[in-house]
Amino acid sequence: MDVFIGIISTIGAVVILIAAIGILRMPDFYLRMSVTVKAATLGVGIFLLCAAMVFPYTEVPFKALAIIFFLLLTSPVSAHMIGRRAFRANIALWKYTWIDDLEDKYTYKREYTQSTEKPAEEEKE
Amino acid sequence: MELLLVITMGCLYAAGVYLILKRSMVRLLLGIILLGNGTNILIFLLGNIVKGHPPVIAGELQSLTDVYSDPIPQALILTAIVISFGLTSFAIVLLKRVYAIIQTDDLDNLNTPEEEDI
Amino acid sequence: MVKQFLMNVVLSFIWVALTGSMNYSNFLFGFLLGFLIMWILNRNEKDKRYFNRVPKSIWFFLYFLYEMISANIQVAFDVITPKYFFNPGIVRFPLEASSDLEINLLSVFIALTPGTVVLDVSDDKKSIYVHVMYLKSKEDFIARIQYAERKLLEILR
Amino acid sequence: MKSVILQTATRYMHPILLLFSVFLLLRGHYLPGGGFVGGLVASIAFVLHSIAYGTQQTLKILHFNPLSFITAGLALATLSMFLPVFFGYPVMTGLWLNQPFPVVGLVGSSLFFDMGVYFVVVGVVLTILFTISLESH
Amino acid sequence: MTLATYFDYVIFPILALAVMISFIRLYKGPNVVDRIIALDLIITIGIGTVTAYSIRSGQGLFLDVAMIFALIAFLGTIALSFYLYKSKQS
Amino acid sequence: MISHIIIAPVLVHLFTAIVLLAFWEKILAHRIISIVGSLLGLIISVRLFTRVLNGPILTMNAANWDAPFGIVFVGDLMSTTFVLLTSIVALAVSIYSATGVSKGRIRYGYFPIFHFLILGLNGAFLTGDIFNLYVWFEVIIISSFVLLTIGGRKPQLEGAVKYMTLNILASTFFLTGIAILYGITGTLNIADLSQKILLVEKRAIVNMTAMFFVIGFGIKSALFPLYFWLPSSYHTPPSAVAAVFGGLLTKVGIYGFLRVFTLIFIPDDFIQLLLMGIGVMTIITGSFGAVIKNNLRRIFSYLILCHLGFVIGGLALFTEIAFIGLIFYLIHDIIIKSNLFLMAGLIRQLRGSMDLSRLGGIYGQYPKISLMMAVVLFSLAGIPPLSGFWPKIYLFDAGYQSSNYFFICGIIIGSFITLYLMAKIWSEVFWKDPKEEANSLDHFAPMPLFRKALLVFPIAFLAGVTLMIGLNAEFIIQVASKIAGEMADPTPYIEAVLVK
Amino acid sequence: MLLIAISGIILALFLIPLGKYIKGKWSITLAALPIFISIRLLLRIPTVSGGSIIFQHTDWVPSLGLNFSFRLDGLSLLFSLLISLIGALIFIYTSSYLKNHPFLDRFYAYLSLFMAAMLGLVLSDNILLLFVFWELTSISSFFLIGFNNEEAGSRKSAVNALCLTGLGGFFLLVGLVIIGRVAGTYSIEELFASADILRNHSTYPLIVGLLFAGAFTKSAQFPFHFWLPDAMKAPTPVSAYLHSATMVKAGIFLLLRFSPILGDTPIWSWSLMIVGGFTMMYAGIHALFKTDLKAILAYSTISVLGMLTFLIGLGTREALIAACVFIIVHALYKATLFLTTGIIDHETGTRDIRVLSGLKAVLLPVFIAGLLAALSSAGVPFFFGFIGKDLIYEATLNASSNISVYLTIAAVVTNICLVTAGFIAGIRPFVGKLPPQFRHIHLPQGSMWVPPLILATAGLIFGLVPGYIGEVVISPAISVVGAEGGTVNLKIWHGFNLVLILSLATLLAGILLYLVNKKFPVHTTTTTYAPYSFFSQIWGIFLRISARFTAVMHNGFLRSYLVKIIIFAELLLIYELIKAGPISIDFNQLSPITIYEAMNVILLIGALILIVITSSRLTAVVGLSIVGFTICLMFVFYGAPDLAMTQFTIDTLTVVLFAFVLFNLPSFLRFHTKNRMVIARDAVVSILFGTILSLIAINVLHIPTNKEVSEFYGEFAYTLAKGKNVVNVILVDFRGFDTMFEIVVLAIAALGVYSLMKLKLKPTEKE
Ligand code: NA
Ligand code: NA
Repeated sequence: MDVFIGIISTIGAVVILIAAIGILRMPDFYLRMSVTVKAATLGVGIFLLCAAMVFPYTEVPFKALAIIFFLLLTSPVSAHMIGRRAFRANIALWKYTWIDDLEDKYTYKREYTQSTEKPAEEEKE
Repeated sequence: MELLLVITMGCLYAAGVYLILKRSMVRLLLGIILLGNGTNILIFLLGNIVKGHPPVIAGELQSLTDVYSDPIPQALILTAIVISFGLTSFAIVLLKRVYAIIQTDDLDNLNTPEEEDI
Repeated sequence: MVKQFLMNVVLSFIWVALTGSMNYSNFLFGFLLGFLIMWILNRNEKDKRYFNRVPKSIWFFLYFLYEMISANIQVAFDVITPKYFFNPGIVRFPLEASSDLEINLLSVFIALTPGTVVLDVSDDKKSIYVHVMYLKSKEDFIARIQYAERKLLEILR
Repeated sequence: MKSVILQTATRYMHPILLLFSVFLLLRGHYLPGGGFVGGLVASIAFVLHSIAYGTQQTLKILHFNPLSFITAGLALATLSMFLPVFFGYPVMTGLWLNQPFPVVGLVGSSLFFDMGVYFVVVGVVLTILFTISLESH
Repeated sequence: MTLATYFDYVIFPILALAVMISFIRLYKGPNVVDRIIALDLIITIGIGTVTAYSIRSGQGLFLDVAMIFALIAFLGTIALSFYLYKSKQS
Repeated sequence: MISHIIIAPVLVHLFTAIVLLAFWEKILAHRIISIVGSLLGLIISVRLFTRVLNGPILTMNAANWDAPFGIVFVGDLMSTTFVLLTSIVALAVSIYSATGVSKGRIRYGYFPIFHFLILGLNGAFLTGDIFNLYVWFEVIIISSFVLLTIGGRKPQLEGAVKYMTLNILASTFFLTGIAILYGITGTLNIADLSQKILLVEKRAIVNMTAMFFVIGFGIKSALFPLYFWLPSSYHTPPSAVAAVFGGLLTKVGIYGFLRVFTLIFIPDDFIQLLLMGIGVMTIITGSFGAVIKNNLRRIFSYLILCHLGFVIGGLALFTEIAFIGLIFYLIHDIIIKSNLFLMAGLIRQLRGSMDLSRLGGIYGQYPKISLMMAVVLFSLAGIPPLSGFWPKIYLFDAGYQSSNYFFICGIIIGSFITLYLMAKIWSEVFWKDPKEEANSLDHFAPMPLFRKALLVFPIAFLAGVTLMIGLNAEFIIQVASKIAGEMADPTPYIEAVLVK
Repeated sequence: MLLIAISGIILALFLIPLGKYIKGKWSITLAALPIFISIRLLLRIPTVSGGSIIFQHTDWVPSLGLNFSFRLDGLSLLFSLLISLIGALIFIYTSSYLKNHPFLDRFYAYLSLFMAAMLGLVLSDNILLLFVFWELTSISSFFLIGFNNEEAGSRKSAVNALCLTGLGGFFLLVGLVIIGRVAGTYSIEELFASADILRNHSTYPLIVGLLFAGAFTKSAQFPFHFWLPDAMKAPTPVSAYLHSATMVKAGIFLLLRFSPILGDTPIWSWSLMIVGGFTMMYAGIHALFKTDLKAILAYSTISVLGMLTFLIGLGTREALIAACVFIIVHALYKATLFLTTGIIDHETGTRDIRVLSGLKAVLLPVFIAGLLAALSSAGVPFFFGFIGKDLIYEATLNASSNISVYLTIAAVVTNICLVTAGFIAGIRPFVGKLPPQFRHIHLPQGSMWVPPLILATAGLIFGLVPGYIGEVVISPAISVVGAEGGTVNLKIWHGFNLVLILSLATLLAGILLYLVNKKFPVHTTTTTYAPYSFFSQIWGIFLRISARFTAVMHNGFLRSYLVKIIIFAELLLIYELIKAGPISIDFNQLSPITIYEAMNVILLIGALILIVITSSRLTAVVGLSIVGFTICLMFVFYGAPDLAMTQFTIDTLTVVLFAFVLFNLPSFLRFHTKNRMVIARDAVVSILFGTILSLIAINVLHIPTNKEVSEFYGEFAYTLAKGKNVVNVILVDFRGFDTMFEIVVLAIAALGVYSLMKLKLKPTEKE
C-alpha cells in the first residue's frame, strides 16, 4: 500500500512540478495560466486521493473529496477572472498567437510581445 | 531549537522595520503588518514548540497525552492576529481618507502648520 | 427528479440506520443499493431521466478526467521539452448553453482542461471567448467543445 | 465587475461557504475551527457575493445592516459571559447542559459565546468592506 | 524506507523545487497578473504541501486547513482582479 | 478575597456601549444613556474603591479558573484608585460631550466608542494578567484611534497617522516583551510571573525583557525619546476626546510601568539610571516644547510630557516616599489634565479659538468661570495648598534622600515652566483685552442655560475634585501611602492572587 | 490664630459671589476685618511681651507633618501688627482711591487674600505651612500687580513677579524639605532645638543656599530685584502695602526666622552681608536717578531690603535690633510715602518729579504726612527713623574690627541715598511753585489722606517713646531671632558719640545731595536695569534652545520619529545583550531542518525582499500574501491548524481590503532610489533590529520553559471545560476574557471605519 501511495504521490508531485516549470517557461501570461492552474489542481487532487487512501475509515477521505470538489469549483473561476482582467488590461500576447476573436469586441489594438523576457512595463497605477 | 523560525522571525522584524521607515504610507502599512507577523512568530517560537502534533485531544481520549504543541501561544497569537486585523483594516481606511484629503501617499506631507489649527 | 433523488437519499439513510454504522462507504453503498432498487421499481415508468442521468454524469466525469489527463500530459511534454509545440489562439465559441448555470459549468469544464481558458463571455451571453493553447484549426476546436457541451446539456436538461 | 461566470459560481459558492462557516463554528470546541474562523468564512461568503453582484445586492440579501450584527453579536457574547453571574459563578464560567445535543454535542455557554464571536466577526468584516465599497463610488 | 522518509527525501524536495520555480515567476512578473497567477499557483502547491505533510505526519487534522485554503484562496485572486478592474476604471 | 464587583466597572461600560449601539443614530438617547452609564460607573467605582481602601485586596477569577490558569482580575488600591479616577473623568467628559460634541460625531458612534475606551482603561487597571493587559491596551488604542479621527478633519487625520503608527509600534514592543516573558516563565499571570521570574537564572535576559516594556510603555506614556505621537495629535480631536486622552491615555502606560517594574522587573541600577534619565529628559522636552507653543492644547500636550517626567523620575528613585509622591501626582494629574482640555474646549466655545494671540478678556466677561479655571491652572502650577503642591514635597524628599539633585532640578525646571505658562495663560487668555471679533465668535453666550450648564458643570466638577484633592490632601496621602506600600511590598498582591 | 490667618481668605471667597453688593462707598466697611485682627493682636501684646509664646495647633495633613500650627511670638507679633495695622489703613485708603472702579470688589478680595497670606506666613510654626502662605502671597500679589490687566506692562510685571518669586519658592521648598528631613521635624519650635544638627550637617550649605534663593527673590535682592520696580504697575495701595510691610518683607522675615536655626555661620553671614550690602548701595544709588515717584520709592525699598539683609547677616544683637527697628521705621515712612504718592498721582495724574511741585498749597495734609515721613526716613532726631539709623551705625561699628570700617561706609553711603530719596519723594512735589495745571486740585476725601497722616505721625510718636516700643515689641522679637540678652532699651538720646556724628553727617550729606539732585541725568525708561536685561537675554536664549530642540526632535516627519525610537530601542537592547555575555548556539539542540521548512523560509525571505524592493503596490500586496501564506504553512508544520486557518482567512480578507481601498490611491512613492544614504541607514537599522531579536530569541530558547500552565490546559481541557480543541477551549473558556475584548476591538475598528468613511462634518461643527 505504501509503495502504491508513494508512486501516486510522486506522480502528483511531478505534475505540480511541471505546472511550476510551465509558469516559468511559457512565453505569455495566457499560456502560463492555461498550463498551470489546472495542472496544479490535478497534482493536488492526486495528493488528496493519496491522503484519502492513507486514512481510510475516517473523515479524511470525505475531506479530501470535499477539497477536490472545492478546488474544481473555485480554480476555474479565479482563472477566468484573472484571465479576463488581463485581457481587458491589454496584457501582451505571445507573438505567434494567431486567431484573436476578441479583437473585434474591444476596440483597442492588441500588443504582441517578442518574448516573455522582454522587460514589460510595470503595472500602471 | 528552531533556528529556521528564529531566522523567519528576524527577517520579518527587519523587513517590517525597514518598511515603516519609508516615506510611503502603503509601505508603512505593510511594515506594520509584517511587524505583527514577526511578533506572532516570536510568541510561537518561544512556547514549547513541537512539530506535527496539534493540541487537539484525539478521539476518545480525555486529555492531551504524549507531546503536543503548546496551546497557549496559539491562543495568544489568534487573539493577536485578530486584533491586528482590526487595527490594519482601520489603518487602511485611515490611509484612504488621508489620501483623499492630502492627495498624496507621502508621509512627509502630513504637517499642517500650527497657524492653521482648528 | 428532485423527488427521486431525495427518495434515494432517504433510502440510503435508512440503510445506514439499519446497518447501524454511519460512515461514508456505508452511505455510498446504501445510495447505490437504493438507486438499484428504485431503478428496478421504476423501469416501466415513462420518465426515466433520473436513471439516465446518473450514469451519464458518471460518463461525463470520466470523459472529463480523460480530457484533463491527456491534455495535461500534452502540456507536460511541452513544458519539459525545450521547444514550444503549441500554437495558441483566441477563439469565439458560439454557445448552445443558455442559462447562467449551463454557461458556468461549461466554462468550468473548459477551464479545467489544460490549454484552455475562458477569457470572457459576450454581453448577450451567446458566445464565449476561449484562449486555446493547441489550436490546429478553429473548427476542430469548436467541434470538440460542442461535443462536450452536448454531453453536459444532456445531463442538465 | 459583472461576470456571468463569477456570478453563477457565487450562486453555489455562497451557500457552500455559509454552510462551511457554520460547520467550523459548531466543531470549534472539538476540532480546529471556532467562532472566528467561522465568522471570517461567513463574511467571505458575503464579500464574494458583493464582488460578484455589487454591494447593494448583498445588503439586500443580508436583510440587516451589518452594524446590527455587531450589536447582536456583542450582546450575545456579553450575555453568555454574564450569565454565570446569575448562578453565582464568576463571569465567563462555562455552564453546560447535561445532555448532549445531536450533531452539536454538549451545549454550553461557551457555544453561545462563540456564536457571539461569529456574529461580531461577520458584522465587523462586512461593515468595514461594505462601507468602503459603498463610499468609494 | 518508510513513507515518511520517502516523502521527506522525494516528495517534499519536488514540491520545494516547484515552489521555488513558481516564486521566480512571481519575482520576475513582468505583469502584476503574472504575479497573481504565480501566487495562485504557490497557494495551490501549498495545499499540496499541507496534504503531503498530513500524510507524512499521520495527522488528518491538517486537511481542515487545506480545506479552508481550497475554499477561499480564490477570493484573493478575485479581489486582486477586482482591484485591477477598479483601478482601470478610475 | 474573591469578589465579583471588580469586573463591574468594565461591565457597566460594556453594557452601556451595547445599549448605545442598539440605539444607533438616536442622538438624544445616546446623550442620556451615556451619562447614566457613566454615573453608574462612578457609583460602582466609588464602592469598589472604598471596599478596597478599608479591606483586603480583592480578586476575581474569570471563568472560575484559579490563577495562574485563568485570567484573574485584581482590585488592589492602586488599580481601584485608577478606576475611580477614570470614572470621575468619564462622568465629566460624558456630560461635557452631551453638548460639547457635535451631533455628527454622536450620530456616527462617538458615545459607544467613548465607553469602549473607558472600559478598556478600567480593564487595563484591573487585570492581573499580562496578556490580558495587552488586549485592554488594544481596546484602548483602537478606540482612541477612532475618537481621534472621528470627524476626519485634516489635522486630525495627520495627527492620527502618527499617533496610530507609534502606538502600534508600542504594542508590538509590548507584545514582544510578553512573548519573551512567556518564553522564560511559561506563565502570563502577573503575580505568578512575579514569582517565576525569580527562578530565571540568567538575569540579563530578564533585564533585556524589561527593555521591551520600557520601550512599549515608554511610547504609550509618551516619554523621551519616544513621545512624538503626543504633541502630534493631542491638539486635533474634539476637546472632550482630548480630555480623556490628556487625562488617562498616557497614564495607562505609566500604570503599566508601575505594575511591571514593581511586580515583575525590580529595577537594577541601570534601569533606575535609565528611567531617571528618561524622566528628566521628558521633563525638559515637555518644558521646551510647552514654552514655545502658542496654542492652548499644544501647550497642555507638552505639559503632559513634562509632568510625566516627574512620575517616571519618581519611579526611578524606587523608594516608598517617591512612590507616595508619584501616586499623589498621578491622582492630581489625571483629574487636572482632563479638565485642562475641557477648559480649552470651553474657551473655544467662548472665543472661537485656542490660540493665545487670539484669546482674551474672559476674566472680565465671565469672572466666575475664570476663577474656577484659575483654580485649575494654579493647581497645576503647584501653588499650595492646591493639589499639585503636595506630591512635589514627597518627590523632593525622595530625591533628597536618594541624593538625586539632578531629579530635583528637573522638577524645579518643570514646575517653573508650568508656573510661567499658567501665569502666561492667565495673562493672555483671561486678562488681556479680547480681539474685536470676540463677541461674534462667542458661541457660549447665546446658548440656552441648560446647555451652558452642561458645558460648565463638568469643568466645575473636576475643578471641585482638584480642590478636594488639594484641601483634603491628608486623605489622598493616606491612599497614596497605602498604594506605595503595595508597590514596595508586592507580597499581599501575590498572595491574594495565588491563594488556592 | 487660624482664624486670623484664614479670615482674609474667607472674606475673599465671600467677595466672589457677594462682592457686587459691597462696591462703592460701602467698601470701606471691609476695613473692619484688618481692624478687628489688629485689635486681637494688640490684646495679645502683654502676653507676648511677657515672654510667653502662644501656640495653636489644628491638624491638617498630619501624615506629611503639615498642620495648622501657629505661634505668636515677638517676631510674628511685630510683623503681624504691621501687616494688620497698615492693612487696615490701606483698606480705608483704597475705598476712596478706587472708589468707582468696576472691579473694586475683586481688588478687595485680592487684598484680603494677600493680607491673610502674610499673616499666615508670619504666624506659622510649621515651615511647610509657612511655605503654603509664602506661595499664597506670590499668587495674590500676582493678581494685585496685574490688577490693571488691560495694560500689557501690568500683565507682564505680574507674570515676571510671579515667576521669579515662584522659582525662588521652589528652591525654598526644597530647602525646607531637606531641613525637615535632616532635623526630622517641620515645626519651627522643634527646629530651634535642632539648630546644631542642621548647622553641622553636610547639606548645610545647600540648605542655606536654597533658603536664600527663596528669600532673595522674594525680598528683591540683587540680582533678583527687577521684579519690584516692575511691580509698580499695580495700583498705589498695592505698592504701599507690598513694599512697606508685606510681600518684600516676607524674605526678611524668613531670614529672621531662620537666623537662630541656621544663622551664625560664615556662610550665612558673609553671603547675607555681601548680597545685602551690594543691594543696598546699588539700589540706593539707582533711586537717585529716577524721575518717577514710584520708581524712586521702589529703589529705595530695595535698598532698605538690602540693608535689612545686611544687618541680619551681621547677626549681632545690635544688628538684629537695628533690623527689627528699621523694619518698623521703614514700614511707616514707606507706606506713607506711597500713599501720598498715590494721592498725588490720583489728583494730578502724574508721578514725574520733574513736573510736580508746589502741591503744598492744595494738598496740605498730604504734605504734612509726606514731610513727616521724609524726616523719619532721613533719621532726623525725635523721629523713629533716627533711632533706626543710630542702631544701624552702632551695629556696623561694633562688628569685628577688621571689617567694621567697610560696613560702616556702606551703611553711610546707603543711608545718604535713602535720605535723599525720602526727601525727593516726600518733600519735592510739595515745595516750589504750583504749576497752573494743578491749581484746580483739591484735597480728596478724608479716607485717603488720613491714613498716611496717621502712619507718618506714628513715625514721630514712636520716635518720642522708643523705650516703650523697644520693651513691648522689639524685645520679644529679638528674643526669638537668636539674640537673647534681656530687654531692649531704645533711647532717644545715646549721648554724643561717633554714631551721632555719622547720623548727622548722613543727614547733611543727604540734604546736600537732595539739593543738587535735580541736575542728575535721568533714566526716563525704567527697563534698562542691567540684571533684568541679563535675565531676559538668558530667557531669550532659553526660548531659542527650546524652539531648536523641539524642532529637531519633533520635526513633523513620522519616519524620523520611528528611526529615533528604533535606534533608542536598539541601543538599550544591545547594551543588555552585551551584558548578557556571549551567545552559544548548541548545535545538538537544533532540531533537524527539513526541506519543507527550508523551502518555506526561503519563500518567505524571497517574498519579503520582493515587498521591500518592489515599486508596485500591488506586487507588494502579492508579496504580503506570500508572506502570510508561508506563515500559515509554518503554523501547519508546527501543529497549529487553528492558527493557520485564521491567518489564511485574515490574509485573504486583508488582500480584499487592500483591493477595495488601494485602487484609487496615487502612485507609489519611489523615494528609495534617490537617497542612498537613507537607504543604507534604514537597512542597517532594520537588519540590526532583526538580528537583535534573533539573538534574544536564541538566548531565550536556552531557558527551559515552565510548562505548568500549558500542561494544566492539556490535562483539563476536556474533563473540566468539555472541549477537545485545547486552543479553542483557551479562547472561549480559560482565557475567554481575551476573546471577549478582542471582538470588542474588532467592533470598535468597524465602527471607526464606518464613521471615518461616512461622517463628513460641516465646517461649522468644530467640536
Ligand atoms: Na516544449
Ligand atoms: Na523556552
